[in-house]
Amino acid sequence: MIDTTTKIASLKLRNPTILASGIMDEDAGSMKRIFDCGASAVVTKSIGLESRAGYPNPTFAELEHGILNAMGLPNPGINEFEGEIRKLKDSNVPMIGSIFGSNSHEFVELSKKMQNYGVDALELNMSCPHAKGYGLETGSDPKLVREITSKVKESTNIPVFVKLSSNLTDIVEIAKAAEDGNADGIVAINSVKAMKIDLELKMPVLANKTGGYSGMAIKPIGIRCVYEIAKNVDIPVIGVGGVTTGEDALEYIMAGASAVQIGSGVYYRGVDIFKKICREMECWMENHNYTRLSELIGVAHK
Amino acid sequence: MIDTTTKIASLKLRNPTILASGIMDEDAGSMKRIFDCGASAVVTKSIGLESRAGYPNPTFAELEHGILNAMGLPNPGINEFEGEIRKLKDSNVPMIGSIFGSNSHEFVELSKKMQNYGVDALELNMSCPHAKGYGLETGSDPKLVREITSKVKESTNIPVFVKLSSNLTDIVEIAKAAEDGNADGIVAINSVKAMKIDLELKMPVLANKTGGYSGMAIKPIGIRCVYEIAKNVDIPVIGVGGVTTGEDALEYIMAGASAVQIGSGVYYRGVDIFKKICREMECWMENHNYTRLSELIGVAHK
Amino acid sequence: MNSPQIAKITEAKTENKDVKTFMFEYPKKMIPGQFFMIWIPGVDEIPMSVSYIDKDVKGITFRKVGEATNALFDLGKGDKIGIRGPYGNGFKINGKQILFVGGGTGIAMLAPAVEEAGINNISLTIIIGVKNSSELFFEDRFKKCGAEIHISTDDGSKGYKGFATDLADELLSKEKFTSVLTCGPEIMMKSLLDLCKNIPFQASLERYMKCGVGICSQCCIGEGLRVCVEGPVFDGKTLRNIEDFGVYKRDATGRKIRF
Amino acid sequence: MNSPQIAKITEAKTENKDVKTFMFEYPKKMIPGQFFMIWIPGVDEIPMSVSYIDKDVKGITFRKVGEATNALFDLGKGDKIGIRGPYGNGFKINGKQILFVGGGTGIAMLAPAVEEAGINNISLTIIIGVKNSSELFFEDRFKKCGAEIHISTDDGSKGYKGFATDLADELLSKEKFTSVLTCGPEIMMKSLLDLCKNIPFQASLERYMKCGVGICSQCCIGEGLRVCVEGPVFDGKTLRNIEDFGVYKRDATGRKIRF
Ligand SMILES: Cc1cc2nc3c(=O)[nH]c(=O)nc-3n(C[C@H](O)[C@H](O)[C@H](O)COP(=O)(O)OP(=O)(O)OC[C@H]3O[C@@H](n4cnc5c(N)ncnc54)[C@H](O)[C@@H]3O)c2cc1C
Ligand SMILES: Cc1cc2nc3c(=O)[nH]c(=O)nc-3n(C[C@H](O)[C@H](O)[C@H](O)COP(=O)(O)OP(=O)(O)OC[C@H]3O[C@@H](n4cnc5c(N)ncnc54)[C@H](O)[C@@H]3O)c2cc1C
Ligand SMILES: Cc1cc2nc3c(=O)[nH]c(=O)nc-3n(C[C@H](O)[C@H](O)[C@H](O)COP(=O)(O)O)c2cc1C
Ligand SMILES: Cc1cc2nc3c(=O)[nH]c(=O)nc-3n(C[C@H](O)[C@H](O)[C@H](O)COP(=O)(O)O)c2cc1C
Ligand code: FES
Ligand code: FES
Repeated sequence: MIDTTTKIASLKLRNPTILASGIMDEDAGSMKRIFDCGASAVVTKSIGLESRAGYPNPTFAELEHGILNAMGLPNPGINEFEGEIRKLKDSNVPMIGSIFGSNSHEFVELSKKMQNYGVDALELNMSCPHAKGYGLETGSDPKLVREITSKVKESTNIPVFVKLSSNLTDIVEIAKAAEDGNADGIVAINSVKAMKIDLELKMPVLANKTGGYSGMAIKPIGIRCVYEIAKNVDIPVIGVGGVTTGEDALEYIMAGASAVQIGSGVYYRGVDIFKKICREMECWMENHNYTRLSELIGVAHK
Repeated sequence: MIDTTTKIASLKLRNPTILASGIMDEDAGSMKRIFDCGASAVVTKSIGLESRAGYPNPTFAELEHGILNAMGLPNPGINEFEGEIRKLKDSNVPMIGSIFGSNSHEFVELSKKMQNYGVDALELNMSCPHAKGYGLETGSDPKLVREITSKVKESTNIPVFVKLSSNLTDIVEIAKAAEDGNADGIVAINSVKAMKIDLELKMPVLANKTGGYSGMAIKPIGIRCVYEIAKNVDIPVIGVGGVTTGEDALEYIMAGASAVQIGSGVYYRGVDIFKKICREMECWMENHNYTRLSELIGVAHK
Repeated sequence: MNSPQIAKITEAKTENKDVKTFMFEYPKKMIPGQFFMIWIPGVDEIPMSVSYIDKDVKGITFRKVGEATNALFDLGKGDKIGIRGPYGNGFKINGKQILFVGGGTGIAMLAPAVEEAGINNISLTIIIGVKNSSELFFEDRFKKCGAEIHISTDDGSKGYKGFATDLADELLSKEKFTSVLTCGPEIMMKSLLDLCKNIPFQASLERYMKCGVGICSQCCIGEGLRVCVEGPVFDGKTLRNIEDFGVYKRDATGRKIRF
Repeated sequence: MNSPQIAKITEAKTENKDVKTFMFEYPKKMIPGQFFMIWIPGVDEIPMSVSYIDKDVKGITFRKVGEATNALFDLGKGDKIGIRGPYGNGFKINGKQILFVGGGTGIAMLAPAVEEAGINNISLTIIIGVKNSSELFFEDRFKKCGAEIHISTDDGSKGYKGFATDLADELLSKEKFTSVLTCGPEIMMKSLLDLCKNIPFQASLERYMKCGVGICSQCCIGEGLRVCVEGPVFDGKTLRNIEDFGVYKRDATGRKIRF
């Protein structure tokens, strides 16, 4: 028997594939479906204090080698989102509540509510590549990252993960700041700031002009970030970015990730990508005589 | 007649395709060949004060959506390189001398020599994603970028371009620092820090572990950088990253680039990619009733 | 690739004071009931069903109801729009005798299905429900298909005075239909579903859409059913199991809005 | 994709005290004269010509001369190496009577060309030039092809005492060859080229390589001729126009090194 269970802080997962934030996770029904498709846990859409409609469309475009999006953190606001979480809680789906705010007060308020509603862990989104005032403005300042993380840790008692961007001069510095703030894990990477210009209309395709680049093209960037972070911090790392096959997932695991999140992969291989990837990982492990996924975590560092 | 000539500072180019630094430019013969293949100018390999063998092999690997390299700035040293430049000078090939150093003294010394040998412009490489002590360490500090640029400007009288990395929290800040230092143009982007792990060997493929990601996958990142820089500085921008077709080149032009550099494209389409891209651009312009390339520079900003 | 393709409007037709049809070259294969994401440059990108299906040419027919559709309404022949798609599943068209029930602008997207059923020699009955006779369009088109046409207006300005569902109730009790296909206000479709009992039923739903390709979950109903991928057409059995149907939709923030 | 494929060494053969042959599964089509980039994990990646060409199995034969080849020499059956390629152009094998001149390890990469020429019923003469008879390998292999074999040793320990070029000079004045194919020290090949005058000539060159795919320019000679793409085999006409040939190569820094 192949054992692909994994642990991130106190979170025990039946396999290492987690639904990434922002994909099929605006409502309980969608997240339930993804769980039924094999994901071991789901990260909610990033939720803020107030409702946000996000940017006008176009918010999405497929590119030659990946996906570009600028949703603009649409969300119904934390209070309205309670219903979705409570509903999902009834189905026993392991839930990681993703939140975004512009300062530690907001993060703390959101965290407490998320915890009360019943999520199993928190993901602090400090890395949205295109939402002004949120995302990168906080996530690129080590002091702020440390402060927000430690304030959230002080006011909650579930695992807290910090999600980082690759749009940083030094991602290790920020990961260490999160670790100093007592984060229980690092999630890397969010989508990469990018743009597509339509030649016929001679204008950016996205209404917000710039957006976040995700999918297969960014995997080598994500692998590098996870490798560098895992080498420099002692807390678990969750790898995100371009995971589309079981081999992609294993590459992240070898780079030092304890689990992976999958976003754009849902686009490329459908909602049952989670099952598919788990099967592919098991197959690879069988062919290579591994029985426990944990043996493979970080092996590329040796 | 379609006019694709372009101007960057005082540099007049017969077309907007320039050979990027590090590709087919270690010797006069190679650069001459690329010029004969249609490039309007060539950027030399980045040259330092002393000779460097670079990193051990593997220094190159093709990835699914781009190329990964960690050459490690191999170069024979500025004095030895004189011969190549003088030889190329005899062939009247417009030359941009790329140099790297760890401080302004080194950059100034290199710049003066390059100018003496006969290059038509300088490119200050402050953006190598993997060479310790050079590249990003200098290129991410606005004060250093400003200082190096202005010192080089003070001691030379040919156009000075500053080549930036996308591995920056805020590329606009660094571009502005270069502008403040009186740079005559900005070149963006260098390759993106990335990694590939081989699953069978469970180790990074590159001897240096991390490398620079280039080619088609990074184009949306390059376009975003050029767009943001062009919006915020008043000096010309040269776009680099994933230019493989005439349409790619036009996308950079619309984003605000006055010219493009081509590196990995040589791998994807051969050394005559320069001619091919020029033909494709002309074709597009003809079909869209444009006669002058200059009309298209930055149109996506309107 | 799911990225907008820029096309010129080759033909623009005003169907009535609020409804227009645009034709454009778009050579991809489509089936009735599928839709596009239509990019109105500088304004918005919105879902629009295909209303004309030819090999190389496709059409959309839309009502101006807000900013995007107003801006679209102001465009005309030669203007450029961005198009991606086709998206969604479309109708299954089979059986002997189909009852189509179109409410308001929903009529537009039923038209290609009616035409295809006509070509397949399926016997056609169609109920067109509008508020007022001035809102009617596509009547001639349906006639050409050999359809038996019933019109209902809220104000009695033409045909039956009252709701399309009442008219449907009458027809359903008189005639035997092998299936019912509908598009219109969700409340109407919900009532119709209740009337249909064992008759195979297909309804095309509208939900706020962003990606159109099944990743953003903006359009999801029930247990993660994506209107943009598994829909927009759902059968009666599925709809009976979805508590949202006819009850609420979500706005751009994801907040539930009661119909 | 030009990324190392990991293969297990399926067979290892010691050819002499410094030369080994490794076989591995590598089902890509190759022609004699082409080469691989061989990754010795944790050590280096170096160019190596193909010395055995079978449909599914290929081989390399190499001499230990430094860190990478020593490390490779220490590997054996079952060990893993990374392989990418095939790279380069390879030999053109045609005509009636070919003279092969192999100097030192250059003998290895000529072997598949000799075999192919044999299969095509081309008359074969081969000069093997080594310093000392203990360095010989592949003699039997050439015999099997029906080749007329001439051996030269610097010390006279076997065959002709002297340089392979002197032996070649003798043969060239006696017999009529339709072409000469060579691989060995560049100085030797250069002298041979001078001897060949109008006889079609092909020589396989060695240059320091990094990318192996024509972008880094590390291996370039003359006016940007990439030994890894346009080479490693060049014809006499091309070589006569390249001032570098037989004069200098470049080290890993790009600095010129005189032979
Ligand atoms: C699958 C599908 C097919 C459709 N086909 C047609 C058609 O053939 N003809 C037609 O006239 N209309 C059609 N619609 C409806 C059309 O998309 C809306 O009328 C249009 O988006 C309104 O935009 P607006 O800015 O003009 O109006 P707003 O003032 O912005 O809104 C008016 C209404 O349209 C809805 N709406 C706005 N943006 C969107 C969006 N991105 N996605 C979904 N709904 C939106 C709003 O929620 C609101 O209910 C279809 C919708 C869907 C989901
Ligand atoms: C196209 C080609 C085909 C070759 N085929 C064979 C073959 O079939 N059998 C064989 O024994 N040898 C072959 N060689 C030579 C082989 O690549 C070198 O012997 C090997 O790289 C030496 O590495 P090292 O670390 O053991 O020696 P070092 O001590 O590093 O160097 C010894 C010599 O090898 C050269 N060398 C080192 N690294 C490289 C490199 N990356 N590329 C090119 N030269 C290098 C050095 O410049 C030096 O001249 C070939 C070379 C080329 C270019
Ligand atoms: C449509 C879309 C919406 C996203 N929204 C969010 C979000 O709300 N919060 C967040 O932290 N990341 C968001 N992301 C980023 C993903 O969670 C993920 O980090 C990124 O897409 C890289 O992973 P992938 O290549 O598997 O998609 C979004 C990505 C996409 C494609
Ligand atoms: C093999 C290789 C070597 C490179 N060497 C250098 C270099 O020495 N100096 C430099 O400024 N950029 C170097 N680059 C970066 C390129 O100049 C260019 O910025 C980058 O590859 C993106 O462009 P591309 O996608 O067209 O390759 C190198 C890139 C490659 C692929
Ligand atoms: S519109 Fe995004 S999932 Fe349907
Ligand atoms: S080895 Fe790089 S060009 Fe030949």
